[in-house]
Amino acid sequence: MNEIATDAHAHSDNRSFVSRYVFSTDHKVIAKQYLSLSLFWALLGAGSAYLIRWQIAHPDTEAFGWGYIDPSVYNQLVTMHGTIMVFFVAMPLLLAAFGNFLIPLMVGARDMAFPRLNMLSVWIFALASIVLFASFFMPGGAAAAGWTGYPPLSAKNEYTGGGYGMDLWLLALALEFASFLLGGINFLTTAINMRAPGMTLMRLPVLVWMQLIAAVVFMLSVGPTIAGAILLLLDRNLGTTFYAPDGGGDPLLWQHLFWFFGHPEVYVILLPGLGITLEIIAVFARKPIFAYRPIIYASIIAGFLSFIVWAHHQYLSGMDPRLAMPFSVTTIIISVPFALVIFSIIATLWRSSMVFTTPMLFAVGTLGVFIFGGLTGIFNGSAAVDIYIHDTYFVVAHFHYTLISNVFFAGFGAIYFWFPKMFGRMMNETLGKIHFWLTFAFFNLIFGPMHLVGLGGMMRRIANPTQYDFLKPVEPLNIFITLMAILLILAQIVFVINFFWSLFAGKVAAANPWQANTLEWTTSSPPPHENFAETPVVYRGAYEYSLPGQSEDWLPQNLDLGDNAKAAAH
Amino acid sequence: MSNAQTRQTLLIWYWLMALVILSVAASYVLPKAEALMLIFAVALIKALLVARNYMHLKHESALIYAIVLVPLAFVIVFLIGMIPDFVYHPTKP
Amino acid sequence: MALTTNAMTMDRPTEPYGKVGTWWFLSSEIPTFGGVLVAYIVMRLGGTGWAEASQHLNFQIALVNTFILLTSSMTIVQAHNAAQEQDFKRTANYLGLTVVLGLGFLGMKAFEYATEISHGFLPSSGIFWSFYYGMTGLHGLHVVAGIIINLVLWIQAAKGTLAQHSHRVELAGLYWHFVDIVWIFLFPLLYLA
Amino acid sequence: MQSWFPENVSTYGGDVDGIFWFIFYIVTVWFFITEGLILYFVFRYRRKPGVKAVYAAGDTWAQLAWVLVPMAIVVVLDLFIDVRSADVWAKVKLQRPNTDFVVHGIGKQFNWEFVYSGVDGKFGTDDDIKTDNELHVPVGKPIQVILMSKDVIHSFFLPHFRLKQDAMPGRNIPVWFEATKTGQFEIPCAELCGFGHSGMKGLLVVHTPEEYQKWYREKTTGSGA
Repeated sequence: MNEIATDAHAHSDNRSFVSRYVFSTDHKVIAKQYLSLSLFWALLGAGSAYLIRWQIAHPDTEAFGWGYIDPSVYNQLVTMHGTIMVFFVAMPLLLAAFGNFLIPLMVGARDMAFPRLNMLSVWIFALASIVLFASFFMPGGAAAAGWTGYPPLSAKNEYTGGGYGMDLWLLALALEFASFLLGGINFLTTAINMRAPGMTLMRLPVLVWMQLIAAVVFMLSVGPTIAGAILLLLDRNLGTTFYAPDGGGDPLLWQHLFWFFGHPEVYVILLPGLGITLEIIAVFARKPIFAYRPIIYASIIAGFLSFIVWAHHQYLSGMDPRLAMPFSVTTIIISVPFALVIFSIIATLWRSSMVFTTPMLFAVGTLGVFIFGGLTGIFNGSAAVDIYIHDTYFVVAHFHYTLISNVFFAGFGAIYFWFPKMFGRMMNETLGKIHFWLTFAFFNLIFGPMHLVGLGGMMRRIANPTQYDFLKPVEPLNIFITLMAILLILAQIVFVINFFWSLFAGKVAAANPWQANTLEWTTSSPPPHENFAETPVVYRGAYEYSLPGQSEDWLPQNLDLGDNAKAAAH
Repeated sequence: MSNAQTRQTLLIWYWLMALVILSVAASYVLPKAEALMLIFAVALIKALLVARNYMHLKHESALIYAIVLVPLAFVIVFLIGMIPDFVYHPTKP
Repeated sequence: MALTTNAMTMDRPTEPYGKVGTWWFLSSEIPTFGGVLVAYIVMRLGGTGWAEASQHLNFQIALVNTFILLTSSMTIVQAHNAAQEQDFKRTANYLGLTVVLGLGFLGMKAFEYATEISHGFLPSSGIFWSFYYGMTGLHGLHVVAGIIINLVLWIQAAKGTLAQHSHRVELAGLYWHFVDIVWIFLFPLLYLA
Repeated sequence: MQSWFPENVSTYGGDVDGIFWFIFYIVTVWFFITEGLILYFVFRYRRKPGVKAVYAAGDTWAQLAWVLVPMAIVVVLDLFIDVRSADVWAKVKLQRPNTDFVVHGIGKQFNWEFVYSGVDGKFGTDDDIKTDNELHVPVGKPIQVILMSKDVIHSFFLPHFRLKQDAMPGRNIPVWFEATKTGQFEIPCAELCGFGHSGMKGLLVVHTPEEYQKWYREKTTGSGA
C-alpha cells in the first residue's frame, strides 16, 4: 500500500479523468463536489425565497419571472425552501465540503480513513439531490407539509393535494441522512485515529473539534428521524397507522422523533460555522484563540445539552404542558456554553492586530450576527413568551439570524479563506469586500425588521397576510423586507462573478497566503493527490500567533524550533 | 488456544439458548408481571452476553465503550421525555 | 528523533480504523432502533388492546427464529476465530452456515408474515400491527444487509482472497451481532409481553 | 416599540408581554455590551506597523476570569428568566380557573367550528349550538375552549389575547382566556394545515354579558325552532 502511494507521488498522477474528477476517492475532489452541489441548491433555495417574499408582499399578483403563485405552490415553496437550505445547502457546505476538505489536511493525513466510503457518501448525496429535484415535477408537485413534515398533513395526500412529491421528499431525506452518516463515520475515524505524529487532541485546530462534535451529534440524533421517516412512508404507502389517531397512532409521535434530531441538527450546522469563524479570526487577529480548551469543553457540553432540549419546538403542540418547564430550563441554559464561546472570541479580538481581509470581514460579521440570533433565542426558549411568538415571523427571523450567520457569513468566509487552498488561486479582495458589505447590510435589513413583523403576530407560512386586519400595521414592513431580499439575492451575483473569475484568472496563490499556522497551509496550493509529500510532525498547538520572543508573528504547527523553544511554546 | 476460544464461544451459546428457554418457560409458569420482569431482565443479560463476548466489548478501550454507552443514554433520555405524552395523556379522550 | 516521546503519540487510539468506524456506525443504529422501540413501549403502556393483538402472533415461529439468530451469532464468531487462525476453509464453512441461518430466519419470517396476512392481519389492521410490521420489517432489512455482507465474505473466503483483509470478518460479525441484539429485544417486546 | 404588539385584551396578556419585555431589557444590555466591545476592538486593534498582538491564550485563571465571570452572570440571568417565565407559563397553560363556560373549538380544513353545550349543559346532544368560524363569549369571564381537530394539526391563535395552542387530532386540549374588553378579534390558524391555511380565519366576538345573553337566547331559540 505504501509503495503504491509513494509511487503515485514520484511519478505524475496517471489516473483517468473519470477516476480523478467524477468517481474520485480523493477527499479534496469530494469536497469540491459537495461544494458545487450545495451552491447549486443554494440557487434554488434563493429562488424559492424570492417567490415566497414576493407572495407575502404582493399577494396573488404575478411574480416577476414566474407568474401567479398558487396557494398550494406557495406551501411547496415554503417546504422546499426549508428543506433545501437546511439539508442541501447548509449541511453539504459547512460539514461535508469543508469537513471533507479540511479534516485530513488539518490533522496531517493523506486522505480520509475510508476513501471509498467517502465517495459512496457523496454519490448517495447526489442521488438524494436527484430525488429531491425530481420531486418538483411529480403530479401534485413537491412536498407541501412544511420542512418539518408534520403528519397528518404529510401522511395523507388528500390533506395537501400532493402526491409522490411527499414520498420522494421522505426518500431524499433518508438518503441524505445515510450519506451524512457515512460522512460522519469518516470524519470521526479520520480525526481520532489518523492524526499526524504530535497532533494530540488538544493541538487539533478548533474547526476539527467542531466538525467532530457536529458529526457525533448528528450520528447520535439522526436515527429516530430516519426511523420516523420510514414509519411515515409506511403510513403513506402501506396503510399503517403510526401517526393516524383513528387507528391508535399519534401525530405527536412524529414531532418527538423529528425534533429529537431536528434540534441537534441546529448545532450540527452551527458548530462548524463557529469553528470556521474561530479559525479565521485567529489568523487575521494574529493572536491565539482565547481559552481554546474551555471553548472545546463548552462545545462538547452544548452538544450534549442539545439532546435534551428538543421539546422546546413543541411547547404548544399538545405536548404535556408540564414538560415545557424542564425543557425551557435546558433550552435557556444552553446559552451558557455558547456565551463562553462568544466571550472567548471577543476576548481574542482584545489587543489583537487585526487585518480586515474579506474572510475576516465575514468572520467578524458572523460573530456580530450570531450574537443577535443567540439573544433572540432566549425569547423563543422561554415557554411563556413562546406562547405568543411561536410560529410567527419572530421565530423565522431568529433562526435565520442564527443559521444564516453560519451558512451565509461563515460559509462565505470559509470559501474566501480556503479558496486559494482549494483551487490554487486567490479570490478578488475588492469584489469580496463589496460582496460582504452588500450582504451584511441587506441581511440585517431583511431579518431585523422581520422580528417586528413577528411581534405584530404574523404567522409563518401564510400565503396572504393582507387577509388579516391585525396584520395591517406590518404590511409596509413586508414590502420593504421583500425589496431587501431581492437586493440580497442580487448582491450574490458579485460573489458568483468573483468565484468564477478567480477560478480561472485569479492571482496564483502561494502555499500559505495568509501566514496561518495550521497544517493545510504547509502543503502546496492546491495540495497534491495525497496531501503531504511526507507526513508532517506536529510540535505545538494551532494558534501560536504573536508568540513573544519570535521574530515572526506566526509559528506553523510543524516547524521544529529545537528543544528550548519547544519548552516555551507548549 | 484455538480450542479454548471455540469452547468459550460455544459456552456462551449454551447460555444464550438456556436463557431463551428460561424466558419462554417463565411466560408460561409465572404470573404476568413477574414473568415480564424476568423476561426483560433475561433479554438484557442475553444482550450483554452477546455484546461483551461475541462483540469483544470486554476487551475494548474506553473509546469504544463511550461510542456505545452515550447513544444508549440518549435513548433513555428520549424515553423519559416521551413518557408524559404517551403514557399519561390527560388530553386523550 | 527526540520527539518520539510519549506525548507525541499519547492519545491516538490504537484500534484499526475499520473497527472504530463500524462501532461509530452501530452507535448511530442504536438511536434508530432505540427511537422506534421507545415509541412502541410508551405507546403500548398508554394504549389499549395491544396485548390481545399480540396473542395472534405465531409465537413458535418466533421462538425458532430466536434460536436461529442466536446460533448464527455463534457461527460468525467461530468464523472470526477461524479467520484469526488463518484457517480460511473453516472460515468459509462457518460464514456459509451463517448465511444459511440468516436465510432461514428470513424464510421463517416470510412464512410468518404470510400466515398473518392470510388471517387478515395487515399493516393497516391497527397500531400494534403497524408497529409489528414496521419493527420486524426494519429489522428484516438489516438482516438482508447482513446476509449480503456475509455472502460477499463467504465468496472471498471460498476463493481464498480473504487472507489480506481477514479483519473484515470481525466487522461483519459486529454488525451481525447488533442485528441479533435488536432481535433479542424485539422477541419479548412483541411476542412475550 | 410597544405598538408592534396587537392590543392586549386578556387578563394574562400583560404577563406574557411583561416577560417579553423583561427578557428584552436583559438581552438588549448584553447586545450593546458584546457588539459594542466588538466594534470598539475592531476600530482600536487594527494592525499597526511595529505593534504585535498580545499573546494571551486564556490559559490562566486570571485571564479566564474575563470570560468566566460574564458567563456566571449569564447563568444567573438565565435562571432568573426561567423562574419568571415558568410562573407565566403556569398561569396560562396549567392553572386553568374553574369555569362553567366551556366551548369546543374544532379545527378542520379550513375553518373553525365552535360548539356550545346548549341548555342541558352537555355536549353531543341535540340542543348543542354550532357556529362556523364565530366564537361568541362574554367579557370578564374565564372561558375554556377545548380544542380538537377533525383532520390535520391546526393552531388556535388569539393574537390579542397572547394565546396560542395547537389543535391535535386525537387529543382534546383545553385552553382558557378571559377577555377584558369587548370587540371583535381575529382567530388565525398558526400551524400549516394545507393550501387554505392562510385563509383559515375565525372571529372572536366579545360581548358584554347582557349582549351575550341576548345572542345566546337567539341561538337557542333559533336552533329549537
